[in-house]
Amino acid sequence: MSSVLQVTNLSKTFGHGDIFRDVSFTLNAGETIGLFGPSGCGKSTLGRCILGLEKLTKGSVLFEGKDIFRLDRKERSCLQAKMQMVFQHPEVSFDPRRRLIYSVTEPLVYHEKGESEYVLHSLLPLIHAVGLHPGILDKYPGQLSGGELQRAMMVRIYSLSPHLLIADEPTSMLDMSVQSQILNLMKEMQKKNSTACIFISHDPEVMQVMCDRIGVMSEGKCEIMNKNNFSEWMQPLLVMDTMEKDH
Amino acid sequence: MSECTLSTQVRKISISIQKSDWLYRFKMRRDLQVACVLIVIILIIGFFAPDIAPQNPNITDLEGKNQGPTADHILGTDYLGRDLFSRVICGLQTSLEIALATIVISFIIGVTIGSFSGYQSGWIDNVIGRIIDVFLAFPSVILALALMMLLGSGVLNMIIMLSIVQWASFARLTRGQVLAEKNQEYVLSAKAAALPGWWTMTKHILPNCIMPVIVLATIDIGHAILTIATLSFLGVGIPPAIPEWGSMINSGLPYMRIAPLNVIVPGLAITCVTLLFNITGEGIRDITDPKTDNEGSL
Amino acid sequence: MHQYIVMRTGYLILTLFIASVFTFCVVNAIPGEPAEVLAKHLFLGLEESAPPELIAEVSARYDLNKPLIEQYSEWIRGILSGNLGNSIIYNKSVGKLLELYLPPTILLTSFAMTFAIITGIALGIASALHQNKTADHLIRFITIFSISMPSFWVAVMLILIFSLWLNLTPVAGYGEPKYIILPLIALGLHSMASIARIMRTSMLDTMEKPFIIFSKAKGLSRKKILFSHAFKNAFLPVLTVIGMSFGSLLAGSVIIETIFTWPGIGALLMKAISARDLVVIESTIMVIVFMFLIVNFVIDILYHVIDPRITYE
Amino acid sequence: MNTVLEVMDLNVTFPTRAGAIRASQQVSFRMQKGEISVLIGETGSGKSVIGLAVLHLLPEAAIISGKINYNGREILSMSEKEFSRFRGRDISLVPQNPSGSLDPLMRCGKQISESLEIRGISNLKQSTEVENILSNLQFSDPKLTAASFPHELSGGMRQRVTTGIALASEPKLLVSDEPTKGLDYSSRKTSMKMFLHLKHIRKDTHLLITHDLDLARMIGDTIHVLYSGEIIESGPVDEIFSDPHHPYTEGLIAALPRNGMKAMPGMCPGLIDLPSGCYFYSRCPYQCEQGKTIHPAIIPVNGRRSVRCHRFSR
Repeated sequence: MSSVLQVTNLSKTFGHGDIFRDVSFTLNAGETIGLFGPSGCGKSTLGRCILGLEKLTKGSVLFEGKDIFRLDRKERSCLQAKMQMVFQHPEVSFDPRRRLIYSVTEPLVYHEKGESEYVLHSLLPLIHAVGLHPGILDKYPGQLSGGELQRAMMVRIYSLSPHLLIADEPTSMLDMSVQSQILNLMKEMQKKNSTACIFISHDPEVMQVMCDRIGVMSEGKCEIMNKNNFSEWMQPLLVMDTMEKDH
Repeated sequence: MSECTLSTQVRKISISIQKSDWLYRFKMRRDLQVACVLIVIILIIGFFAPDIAPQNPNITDLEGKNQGPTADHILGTDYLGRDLFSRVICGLQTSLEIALATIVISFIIGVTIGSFSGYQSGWIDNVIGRIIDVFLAFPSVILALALMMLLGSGVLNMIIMLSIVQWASFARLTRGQVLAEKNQEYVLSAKAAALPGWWTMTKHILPNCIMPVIVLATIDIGHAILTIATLSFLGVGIPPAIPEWGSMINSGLPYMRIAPLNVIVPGLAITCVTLLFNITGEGIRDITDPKTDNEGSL
Repeated sequence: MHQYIVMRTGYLILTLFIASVFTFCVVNAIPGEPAEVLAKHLFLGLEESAPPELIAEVSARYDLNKPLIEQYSEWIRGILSGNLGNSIIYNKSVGKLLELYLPPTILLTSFAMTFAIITGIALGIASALHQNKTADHLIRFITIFSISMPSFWVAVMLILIFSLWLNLTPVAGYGEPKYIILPLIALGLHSMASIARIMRTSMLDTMEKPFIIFSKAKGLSRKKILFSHAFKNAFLPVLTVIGMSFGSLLAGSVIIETIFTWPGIGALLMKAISARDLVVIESTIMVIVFMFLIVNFVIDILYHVIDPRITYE
Repeated sequence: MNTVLEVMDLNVTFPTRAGAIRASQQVSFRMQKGEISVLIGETGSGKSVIGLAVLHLLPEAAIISGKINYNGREILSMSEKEFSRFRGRDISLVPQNPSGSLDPLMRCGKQISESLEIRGISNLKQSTEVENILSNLQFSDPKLTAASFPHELSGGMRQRVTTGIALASEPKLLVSDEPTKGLDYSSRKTSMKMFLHLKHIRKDTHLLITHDLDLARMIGDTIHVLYSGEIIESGPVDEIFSDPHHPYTEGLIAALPRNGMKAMPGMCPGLIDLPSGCYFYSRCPYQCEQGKTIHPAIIPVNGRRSVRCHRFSR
């Protein structure tokens, strides 16, 4: 199978220092690569650069063989619709002044020029699949919990049937039981659509459950490891294993 | 960010309930309702001023000049014997005409330039930001004075001049709002969904940051009325034939001791109209901005 | 920090430069040949038309027939070398005039500003501490009313009430403390009210911040919470408003000085405008803009001193 | 027995336009001297409300009933003035959201010495005392930290500074409200280390409110699990983790990534319209018949433990 995403020598400089430099990896359909590092190490910026939300300093991103920065506007928009992002704070990921129903149907309404009634109808199976009651979509984002919003986000994203999903700490603001629901849902959806995924997180345990390979970011460098190497590498980091209760 | 203490959590819940219908908050604010009704009344009076005024505001009567209140002239007459009450009512028309036109023009110019600048960023934003700064570096009345000398007096010139003076504050506010809003995750998520810039701007960013600008516009109507009065008090701006509150006070000054109503009444009129717009502006801010939850009047 | 001051100074000079070009253009583009207006004003009555020879003579004497750019560069060169040019109607150098007229203005505005800041802050805090009680309602009503009154009318009303009716203060004049009271209040009232209003809002905002609640949990006394935590944080937005209201104060001084015949640059400007004394108009406007920019410059620096969070880029 | 804190039948309700939010219902527990009690629960379980109630920091709109005894004195009904003698001196708080809880315009050292001042420590001794406290909190360079402004520190460091402020006044009861919320993995780990260290050197009586199971397990002695404003299970830490009785506790433990991240179905009911039967009924894997209509009472099991579940009521 050909690679969905090919990242070569990606670098980003801001102000005086590098945020990251020479990051390279390829990603196949259905595969998940993790980006691990403490807060402020530049992992979110890397995700945004790949998506084209921020400008790169150096390097290239090939998505399905095409460089998104070298395309004209129309082609770029088509291609970008196939790569989607989930953000860290579900409560601000939706326009606070619009009912959820508008935000969820918006991408399809724009890209397929469909009527919102019709779009909603076509999305109903997806809405049920993520475990949301359609009635909830009539509310405003401020009235819902983080878990519900993150589910709605999955509907919005998968409505475009993306080939690549970048998840930027999608559950770090959520409770443990909600986290397990959302992550399981993400895995399931990913399997069904064989979406490639870049999973950004600072939690090594979640990392191990979600990812096939893991890129550890520190001091601007990104080292890609497979799962076994990663669990060896992070052994000293794990809380419960290193510290016995009786010290 | 999910917030900290419980008080904010609880407030968030009640806000989210109320956010969808700020009409509820409007219903709670008696003072705001009264102010809105009064503004409508004032607009009507301003619009039909010549018909409402009991007498022609420009008919002079040198026999009965500087009179106190009489049956004919309920507020007395000025130094040329013109009916004070009628002149005050017609002055309302002049002020409202200029102020409303000014605010509409400078609102459109300011919001367009400000949102463009804020969304673009980079050197375009820098240049526009500098220009806004220069306009704001002039105390407004000074700039207005200089411009009035350039343009000469007249209602139309007054509108042009005030628009030049006021667009910058709208532009600065809009620019700041857009700058803050465009890095919100929901805007990024719209970008990530490959929605184009104009779509994001008109459907998400502007609707989310326009409310403070509307509040500013409401308060600035009052501000414009003050500036108009100040300029015509100084003798620039409005030709003497048109009844205007500022110039009425100015012409009443020499006779202040014998006919004090000529300086008191127009000033009260200015104050009341400005007060109404100020109260309404702040009221709109209170009911639309969930952060300031100051119940109570005024 | 030093870097920031240097950068900010650069901005200040740039803004001043653009403002000077702007002022010069506006003033010199005033309709009617300046030479003609001048000739009428100086040598003839205003109704008569000036003979061409006279206009030519006036033009030559005051360098009015040169191209605008040259006039501008000469003006700027003059300012930089300390020579502001000569007033036409006063027959004095503008430098001398400013020497004479600037101190009263500085006196009046600084007194008015002090009055506005002190009363404004006091009223704002009092209002915030008695939120939604009678005192609060009263203060809010007084301040919103003060904001809505035009300052010239306040001046007129003060004269009417205190000088004409009650005979407590003199109508106008300069030189003794009693002369400054009315202009001071008329000028400072508007700024006082806006400072009080922002102080109240900011104080209430700050009082709900988590760190205030935490200070309470720490067991600090109410006084300590108010003055060492709440006030300092609440003061930052007030600082910005103080800077802005200094602008309206300066603008207000033009009117207030005219009404109270206070011998300051505001009154000078009004006289110069009616006499079309271009050099004086330009210079006084520039002085006012300069003062406004300097005050805001200082406030900006102050802001950075108080608030360590702002980084200097 | 040396009971420091006793909470009895605490009910907290917030009236809103949409209805009353029942944030806390019939919460009762007691704490011995030197004990670390953990209130564990997720968003909306009402755990923070209890901490704030102990400290008299609930918003005025809250309707509160029940009793809180601190060292034998009823503190819930005290006036603000009476209670302010306890705050900071006897009971102190480690707040949630350390970033917002520090005064941005004041150096961290100064903020800690404010607490020392309450204890009456002279100005001269304050700076050494501050450094002492900071080095106890696992700071490598206490002097530098004391001289920093809050924005110059990372989230984890700010969390430890707020803990330092709370400890500086030598409280007899420490209430910490979600101390690890929003921290990334490594700062969370350092904070845990710090709490463990403090537990060994200080033996504070500590009411820990958290959603972090690892933290609870590492430093807690007794655990009270909260769900929808009620305590649904309590008992010693080891027993609860090794043999959870309530299906919700079971589900929570199974949802940890290292335990396979098994998801519980459904969501917590809203606090405004709670179901009439067992609040957990719709998500419960056992779904016993009584749960549909009858709300279970909390019942003791084996002496030291108690659980709110119909399966144990026979």
